[in-house]
Amino acid sequence: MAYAESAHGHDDHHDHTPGFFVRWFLSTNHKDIGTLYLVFSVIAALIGGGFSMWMRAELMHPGVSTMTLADGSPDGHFWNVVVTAHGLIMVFFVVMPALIGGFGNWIVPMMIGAPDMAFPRMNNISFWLLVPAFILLLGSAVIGGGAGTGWTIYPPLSAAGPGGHANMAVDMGIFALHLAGASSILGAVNFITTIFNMRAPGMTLHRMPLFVWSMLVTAFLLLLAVPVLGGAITMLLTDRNFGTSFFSPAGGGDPILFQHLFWFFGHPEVYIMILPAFGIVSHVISTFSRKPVFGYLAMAYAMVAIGFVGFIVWAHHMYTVGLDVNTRAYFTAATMVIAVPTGVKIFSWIATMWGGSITFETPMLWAIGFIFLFTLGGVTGVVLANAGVDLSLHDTYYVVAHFHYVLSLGAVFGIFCGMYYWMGKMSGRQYPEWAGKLHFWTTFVGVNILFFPQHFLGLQGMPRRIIDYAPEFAGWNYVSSMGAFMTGLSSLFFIGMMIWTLAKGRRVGDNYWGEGATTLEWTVSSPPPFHTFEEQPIIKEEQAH
Amino acid sequence: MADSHAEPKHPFHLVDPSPWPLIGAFAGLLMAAGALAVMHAGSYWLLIIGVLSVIGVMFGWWRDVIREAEHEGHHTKVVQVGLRYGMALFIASEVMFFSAFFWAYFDASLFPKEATGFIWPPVGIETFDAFDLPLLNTMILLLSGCTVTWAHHALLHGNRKDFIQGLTWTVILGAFFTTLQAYEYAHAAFGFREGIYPSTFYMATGFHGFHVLIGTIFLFVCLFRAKAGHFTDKHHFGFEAAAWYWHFVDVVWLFLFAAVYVWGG
Amino acid sequence: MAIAKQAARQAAVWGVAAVAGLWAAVSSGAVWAAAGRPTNWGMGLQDAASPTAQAIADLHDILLWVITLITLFVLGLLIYVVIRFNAKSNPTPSRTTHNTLIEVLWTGIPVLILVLLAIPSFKLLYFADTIEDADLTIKATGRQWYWVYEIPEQEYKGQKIGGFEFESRIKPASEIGPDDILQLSVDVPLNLPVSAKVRVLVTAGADDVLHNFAMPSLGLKLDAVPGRLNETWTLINPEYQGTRFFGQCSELCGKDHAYMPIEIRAVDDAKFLEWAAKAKAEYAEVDDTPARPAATRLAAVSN
Amino acid sequence: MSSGTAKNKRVGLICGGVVAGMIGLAYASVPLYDLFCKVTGFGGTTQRAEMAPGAQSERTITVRFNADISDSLNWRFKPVSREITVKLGEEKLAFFEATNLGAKASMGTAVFNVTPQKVGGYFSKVQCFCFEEQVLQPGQTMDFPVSFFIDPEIVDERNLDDVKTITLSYTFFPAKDATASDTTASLAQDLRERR
Repeated sequence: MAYAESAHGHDDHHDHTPGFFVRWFLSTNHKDIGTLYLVFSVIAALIGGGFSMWMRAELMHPGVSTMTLADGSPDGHFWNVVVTAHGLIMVFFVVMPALIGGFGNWIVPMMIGAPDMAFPRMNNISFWLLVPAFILLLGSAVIGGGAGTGWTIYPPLSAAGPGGHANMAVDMGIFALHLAGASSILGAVNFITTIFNMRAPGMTLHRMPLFVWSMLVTAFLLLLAVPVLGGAITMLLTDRNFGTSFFSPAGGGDPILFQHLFWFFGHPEVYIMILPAFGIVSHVISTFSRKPVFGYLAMAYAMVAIGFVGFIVWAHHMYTVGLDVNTRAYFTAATMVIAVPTGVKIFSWIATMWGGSITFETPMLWAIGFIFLFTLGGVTGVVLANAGVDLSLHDTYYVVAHFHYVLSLGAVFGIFCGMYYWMGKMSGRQYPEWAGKLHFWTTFVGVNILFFPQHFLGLQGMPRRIIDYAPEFAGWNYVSSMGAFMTGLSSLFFIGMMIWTLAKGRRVGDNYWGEGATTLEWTVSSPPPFHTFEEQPIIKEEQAH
Repeated sequence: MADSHAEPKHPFHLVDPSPWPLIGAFAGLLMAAGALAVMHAGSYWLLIIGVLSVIGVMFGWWRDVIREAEHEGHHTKVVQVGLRYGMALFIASEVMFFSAFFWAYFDASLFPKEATGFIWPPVGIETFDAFDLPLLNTMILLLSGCTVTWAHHALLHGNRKDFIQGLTWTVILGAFFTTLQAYEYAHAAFGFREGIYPSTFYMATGFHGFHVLIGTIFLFVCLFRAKAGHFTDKHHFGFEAAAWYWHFVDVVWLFLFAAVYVWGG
Repeated sequence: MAIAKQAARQAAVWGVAAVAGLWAAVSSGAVWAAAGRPTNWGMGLQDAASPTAQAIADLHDILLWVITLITLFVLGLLIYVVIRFNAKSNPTPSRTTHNTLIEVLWTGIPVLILVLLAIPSFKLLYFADTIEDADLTIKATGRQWYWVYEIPEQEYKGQKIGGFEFESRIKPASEIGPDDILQLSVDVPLNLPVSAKVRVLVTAGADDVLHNFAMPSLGLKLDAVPGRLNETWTLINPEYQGTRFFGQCSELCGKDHAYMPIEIRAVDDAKFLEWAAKAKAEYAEVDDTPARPAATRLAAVSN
Repeated sequence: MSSGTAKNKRVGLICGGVVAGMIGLAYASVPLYDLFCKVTGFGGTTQRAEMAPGAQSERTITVRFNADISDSLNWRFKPVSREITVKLGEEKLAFFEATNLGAKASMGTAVFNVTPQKVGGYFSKVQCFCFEEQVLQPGQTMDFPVSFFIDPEIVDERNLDDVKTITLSYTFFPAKDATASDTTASLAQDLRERR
């Protein structure tokens, strides 16, 4: 604690920023930690996205070209490792850190007029735990041939028994998830406490900006879902290493139990990834329509409803394991219910635009793109919700297309949307508008070319997670790969543009979006001072939304 | 730094930069690497270093927290409310953690038709008599719940002597519980690896036991602090958090006792 | 202003027509679909060759229409809003934030649509789960990385058949003939009679991992779980006699997950019986002969 | 301070009362639990039926048998007869047969399930060899009898009207090493072996 002593030694003035090491490694500042999260997420995205490019390159033509063993025969295990790493990295180390750690940390305290998060020091360990977790995860992809279990890590494939993974890779993956899970739980505690305890005077829950609402619901989902995953992977760990029988039928256990536990976490997890994007999109739509959000309360409670229903639909990922027909009927019905609050949100966004005076700056393009693509991903979800139809579609590329439409084109569009919306606020510098628009259009076209044909592949019966396919699937796979490369290039362009912006971008003032941007972060300078809201603002009107 | 601001215009605690999160995260990595070494190389030293560094970080971190609370006056009323939220939410997540093990237990015991031949406990498993040692343990934990409440009331009334006495009894009872649990494990008629019953039994009671240990240490630290003159009738959240945690551990045990020992025995 | 509006309307109409046309083509599926196998550039489900697959296709058609219309509706609204309410067309934004009627409508109508969709959905679900008595029982066991098919001893069309099992593995590229499909053809396909109700038992090797027995054209997809038997059924419609059906393992099962296809040949009864007799002679016979006759056992246990 | 002492006494009394109540409840829980089980038919051991009610209906169901075995057990494991037809409620006896083909004695343990999934609750076994660990000497053949009946209440379930055949499936696994009962010692041993 030499540092803390010395910090007290000199008398800092009001907005003193600590030195480089202290500022970025020992941080207790929500904005700096948010920046760390965003940088981390970009680095992880390069790796996770790189894996996806490699996969699409491999799938471009029938036959195995790059992922081969020394003798030129296909290395199916390596393929599985890449699939696994791509999934886990994108979920735990790209989307969650960007939306929750990055934007959540940056924006939530500012939106509620708080000087920082409730537990600034804990906030920092939430970030730093991700680094060892990521190291372990990358290790799990390399050591002992890697873990080729899929991100769902179903036993017996993930168990240590015959046909499974006897070496250390899966254990490393499990510990990676333990650390990332601890990070998420601590983060969730921090967000909920911040939102409940640190709102500026006058900001009642019903005056809270929708992004804050989305983070509140997300944090509750994390708090309640992630520990269940923790328990499940702990049992997997003891099954693997200490001879317990939770998931081994030989000892009276049940491999299906793991799937239940995993999806009890896994389904809320997908909402954890999409809800913050909902929040961002709401603000962007409202800002550029120059209108307050339509149906604010319905919007907020739709998210609460989605969060709640998210906990009672998990087995729709398991329609083909041999569940009782009545159970499948229940999960079909419950799953379809999700469409209702989701529909409310889609229509409310459009209604927000209705009657507005809309301008189409880059963030607005991403938001509109989000609404359309999320709708598309949502309706294929309604198809998949039907246990009967799932007999044809389960574990095919239709599912891959569906969840990439809601996550890759939903959550990731949300990330880009937030990036363009708040970039100027966070850095004080603005990206060139033409570049943002170019990035949007190339990505929009690219991802649709990438994922739309996958619906056709799925309907035609192509299973997911295969390294090679029949020549009959060649056509659409080629198209899909082309879309992937376009998206990849577009993403590299984005990173280049962001670096350029940080160095040379045009400087901007407090509120560079004008009258439409009404939340509190627009009342402080861009970038905001090291400590915002030394004096808490007082919220009188319903200006918050 | 917060204390060096001329006068904060808000009641929140802006914490100084701290090395503990960074060190703590990598201590976690060390611990995970140590566990891997144990599982795949049979070597314990890395795990020991990992665990010790995690404990070291906890010590340093919480020492800072205590200093900020006791000596630097950062824990205003509002900050204390935040701490309450934090602890309650943490306990909520712990509940969900245990729910995974209860899920495994009930999955195996309520629907034993697939694997264990409709029978729970499975044939060949000699379970504990719930109304022997487990009942005694239940009584011990319930009693410790009472003593901790006694301590709390004494503290609220400024009765330091009773406070310390109640806390001491709680710690002793907690340690006694752990001892009895260890005795029970040592005399169990089934090994950890003998199928689904021992798996669920040891996992659920083992993680509970681990939480008892944590709770006991937490209370023990509170006892030390109490002796050092910490805690006033108005400001004693550290103790309250320990008490909440203890009650949580207590409730988990009641569920374990009812579900695993009585119903499942 | 008026021109902009008109142009918008026209654009919207054309857009809707184009997309609807495309999707209608997809939903009819006839152009691209083939029985039992995928088609290059195919956009719809494979031809339905069993009652369940037909029911799935029917429900999928309904769903496809509904979701297409919903998506187009949302797209139409977005296009309209973008054109009608951009800053040029509408310089002064309204401040409307509530309209109870419309909020009730957009909650209520989706509920109604979902309830309506649930009816055929449940019908399909229970139909696919209903097993009247089967004419034939087969068992598929998933293993890393091939399938083992067993025809247990049974009577089919008055003839005693079965009592054998055989392994079915992917056909290597070097042996692929003109009628085969690379990646999907197997060395020894399973033969099944058309018009017969077949009970399909699926499991995985006791020491194996999860697999999934999937045959898109027959509407079959069921997990193979070690230590657990799952059951489903199928019936190949008579017009598909002679068709070769191709499917693949559909649950990640390790290194060669992509290389454990499933091939079923639909044949008539006579050919099936012939095949079964030949197969019994050729493949490792399942040794079903008990060590002692059953009668002596009964005596021994009846206590 | 005097009021404080009085209050402490009250707290003490309440605590004592709670403890006494808990003891009482804990002891009462056994009869209460038995009562609960009797009323609801719910509980750990009640799913194994003690006795079949006898033939109750003319409806018959064919029960087929399926046997699977782990590769690591060098046994032959087969049902003796492929199928049996039973009337609802009628108790029947079926046999599986296992032979140890290896040169060493080995221990197996079986798990079972029935298909279709939905009839699971109506298939009652009176006696079985389910989870018990079975040792077979080299060359030894052992019979495994299963006696079972179909719950006549199956007629009340419209959803099960289509069920005419039930498959009873057993899978034999090698038994987990029973000697490894001492947790910590064997754990360490195992870890050393692994290395």
